[in-house]
Amino acid sequence: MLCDDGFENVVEGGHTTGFALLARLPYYRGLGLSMVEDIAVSIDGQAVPREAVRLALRGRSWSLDEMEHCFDEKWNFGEKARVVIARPGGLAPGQHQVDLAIRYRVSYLPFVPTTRTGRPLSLAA
Amino acid sequence: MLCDDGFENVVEGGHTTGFALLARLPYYRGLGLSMVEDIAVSIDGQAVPREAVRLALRGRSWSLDEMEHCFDEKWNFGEKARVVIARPGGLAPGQHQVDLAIRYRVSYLPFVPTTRTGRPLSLAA
Amino acid sequence: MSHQIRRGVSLYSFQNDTFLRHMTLEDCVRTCAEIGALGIEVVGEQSFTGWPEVGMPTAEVARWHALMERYGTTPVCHDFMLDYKRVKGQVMPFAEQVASVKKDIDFGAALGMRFIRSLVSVAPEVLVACAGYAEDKGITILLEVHAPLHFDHPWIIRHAEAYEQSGSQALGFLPDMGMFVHRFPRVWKERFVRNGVPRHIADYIEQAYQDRVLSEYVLLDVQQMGGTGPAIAMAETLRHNAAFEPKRMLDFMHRIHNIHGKFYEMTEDDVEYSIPYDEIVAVLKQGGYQGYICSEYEGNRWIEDAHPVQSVEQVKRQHRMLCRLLDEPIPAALQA
Amino acid sequence: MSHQIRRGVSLYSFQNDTFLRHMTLEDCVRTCAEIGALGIEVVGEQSFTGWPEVGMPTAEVARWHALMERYGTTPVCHDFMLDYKRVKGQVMPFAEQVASVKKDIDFGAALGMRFIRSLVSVAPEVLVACAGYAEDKGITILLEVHAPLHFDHPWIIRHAEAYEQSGSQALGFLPDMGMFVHRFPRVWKERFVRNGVPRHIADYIEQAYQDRVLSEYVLLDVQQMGGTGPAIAMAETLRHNAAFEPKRMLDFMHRIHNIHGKFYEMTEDDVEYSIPYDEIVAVLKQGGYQGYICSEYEGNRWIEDAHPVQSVEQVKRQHRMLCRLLDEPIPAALQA
Ligand SMILES: [Mn+2]
Ligand SMILES: [Mn+2]
Repeated sequence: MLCDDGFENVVEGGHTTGFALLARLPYYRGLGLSMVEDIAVSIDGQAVPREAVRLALRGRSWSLDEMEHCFDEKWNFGEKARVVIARPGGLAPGQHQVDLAIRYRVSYLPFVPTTRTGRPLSLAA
Repeated sequence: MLCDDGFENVVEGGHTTGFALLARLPYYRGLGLSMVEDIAVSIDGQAVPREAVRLALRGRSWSLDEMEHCFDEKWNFGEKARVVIARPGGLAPGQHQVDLAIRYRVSYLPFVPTTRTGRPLSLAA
Repeated sequence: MSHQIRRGVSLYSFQNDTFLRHMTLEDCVRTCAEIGALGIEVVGEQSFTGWPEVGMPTAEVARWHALMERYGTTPVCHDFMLDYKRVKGQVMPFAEQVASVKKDIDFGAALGMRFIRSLVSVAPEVLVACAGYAEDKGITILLEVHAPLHFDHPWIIRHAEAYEQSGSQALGFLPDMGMFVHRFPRVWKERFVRNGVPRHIADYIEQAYQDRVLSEYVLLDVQQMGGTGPAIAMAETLRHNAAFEPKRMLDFMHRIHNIHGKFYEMTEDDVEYSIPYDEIVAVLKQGGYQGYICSEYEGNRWIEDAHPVQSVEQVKRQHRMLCRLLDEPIPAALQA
Repeated sequence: MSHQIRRGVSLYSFQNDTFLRHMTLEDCVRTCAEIGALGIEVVGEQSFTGWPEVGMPTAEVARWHALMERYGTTPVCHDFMLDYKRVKGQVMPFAEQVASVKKDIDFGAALGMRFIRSLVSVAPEVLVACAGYAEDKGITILLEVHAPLHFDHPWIIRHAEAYEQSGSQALGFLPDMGMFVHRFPRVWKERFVRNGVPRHIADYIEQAYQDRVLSEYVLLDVQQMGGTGPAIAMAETLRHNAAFEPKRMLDFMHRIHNIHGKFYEMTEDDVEYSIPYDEIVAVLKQGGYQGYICSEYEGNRWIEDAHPVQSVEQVKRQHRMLCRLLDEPIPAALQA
């Protein structure tokens, strides 16, 4: 679900605008983005605000709210998506505790599952 | 479950040692006393301590704890039992809000039911 | 189609009246005899005092036989309880359970019953261990197959296999027609509404039951509709009841010796609002069932908060229906 | 006894390997062909990208046919999802559900499948409305009968009645053998113990399952034993699974066209620890079932926290068992 690779700061036009990590949807099939309800990230125990999170797939990206209305794209099975968090200055290099919780709506389940994971990841220098 | 009649002070040897009310077990059959786990009484919103409550049937009586080990008597179906509460001086005459909750252990139920009732009763002068 | 199905009543049906002492045991037996329901079933610990804790109520047993004599009624079944949690925090040891059941066999025999009813949660080994004793006393022990259980539930399959292996004919089943609730009972719905369930949620649950939706889905939907407390309790009933098929009795018919004619509401035109008795009686005829259908009115607890309980009228309506389904002439006492 | 039951695999069984990109679609198809499991079933939204949101993955479909050609395998079933909660807070209107299923019929047909699998929560009216369209495309829609549902559950009875009434042969059932869990799976129990369930409570639940005790009773007992969180979750599995009887498939066999050979753990001696496949295959033979048994390994999620997942080895063990039960010679790739 949370990948070791791809945990790095995001630099745009010389400015570090945030950081990113790679994640896979913990589910046995791909899911339309409208049904991925939440991607909750916390860094070193600090929850990242929902508005700061974007999902990037094959050149396109959406905020969590935008995903709710996206019916023409899906997070494919086992596909590594880039989760981009806006944070001026990004993160200090070195190890950070990364916690991730993905909630997704599955029509045939009599509950809305949330899958959590977390471990220390080292930020690519 | 809670009867209108029989709500009166208990006088023994000239002393008012408490008060009593009549109650029926809210169940479609009689039950061995060992399975009547609790008879919780409150008067005018005030809970009566467990130790102050006794159940009287056909000339015998038991504290709630004694009932737990009584295997030779039962509270029969629809039988009015006398619930006696020890309280020096008893209750002032007139109307009192009486609340009653009986918890009883029924082997074949996957839960332990408690049945509650309550209403104003007037104490016999 | 000729059949050997007879009409009876479990005095459990009059629990509201006997609890409040508006009817005596004799009133109950007379009422049944008048409407031609000659089979009488009792919950022993309801219709008699002191049993089993205090012992055999000998005087009351004698009176019982006098009543059977006077009204020409037939003892059918003593529904016993086996309180295996009699001692707090313990489960009654196997040997004591067997001894307890044997006492109820004695009581059933003393009352002249053919059957005693075991509640469904009793382990098959306990009943099998009592089979010989029951045979000697002319008693057959019947396990009540009651919602949420049904004839295809592994627990019932386990009992059925144990009975076949035992080789004894003194073990059987007593299906309760509450297994075949094909429509959400009106008296349940109205009680839940009075308990505070919003009408639109109650309608939703009723329709979901009609659509046979899996209970877990209904529970999620009701929560998402903002349902709390009473609304959740109403949705939870779908975990307990489901519209199973009467024809599933056919595979077990050779072991079925009594029927609980459970019902919640007989309408003015003598139809049970939610249980398909036409289908049920057809299956019993098809399976060659020989025995009684004993009325088990249980609507009282659903309406007593708001309406007078009319157990006798409800039982009369059910027996008018049964006369029709069993091709029997309607006795005078049942003429509308 | 001769029979026409063939071996297949749902690539769902290799989900651990394809998720982590340790196996490609071609690896999966080759593995199946080598062990003589020539029927290939897929979860469309697992084995292909973009479907249905982005549209028909034409290139991947072409590659699929090339693989079928190269390995001599046969497309059997496309398991589709019908996300009727695609829009948050809404249930997809009837007409849109029908249109959505028709798109999956197109996809199944494009893949050369004979069947597409509907999840059990889809309303029968939706499938009946698609029956004509399916027939035109040479597709039969199969409702997966999956625990906690079973062939005597009213929801499945309602589907069966709707199919008979429709008069169409393009509607049927796909039973998942997870309905017939006759022993509490060892991999479940060990996972729950690793999750924190005290050993004595886990043993109690395993024995209660063996004794076929009604789930509600087990839940109460576990609570009274001080069980919390994981222990309650373990007891809750008894609400979901129960040891229903394989022979209950016989009444519906004329509508059963594919089988999910669900399994959690194949032991060293090629036996499924908790599902009675000998009984299942005997019933399929007795009922004259013609079609595939497609392996559905689901043990991975129960062991991945502590053990390496060996999906291919597990599937091989199941197919050695199936060869034995289907009286087939063991192919070289399956020789121990
Ligand atoms: Mn009953
Ligand atoms: Mn399946």
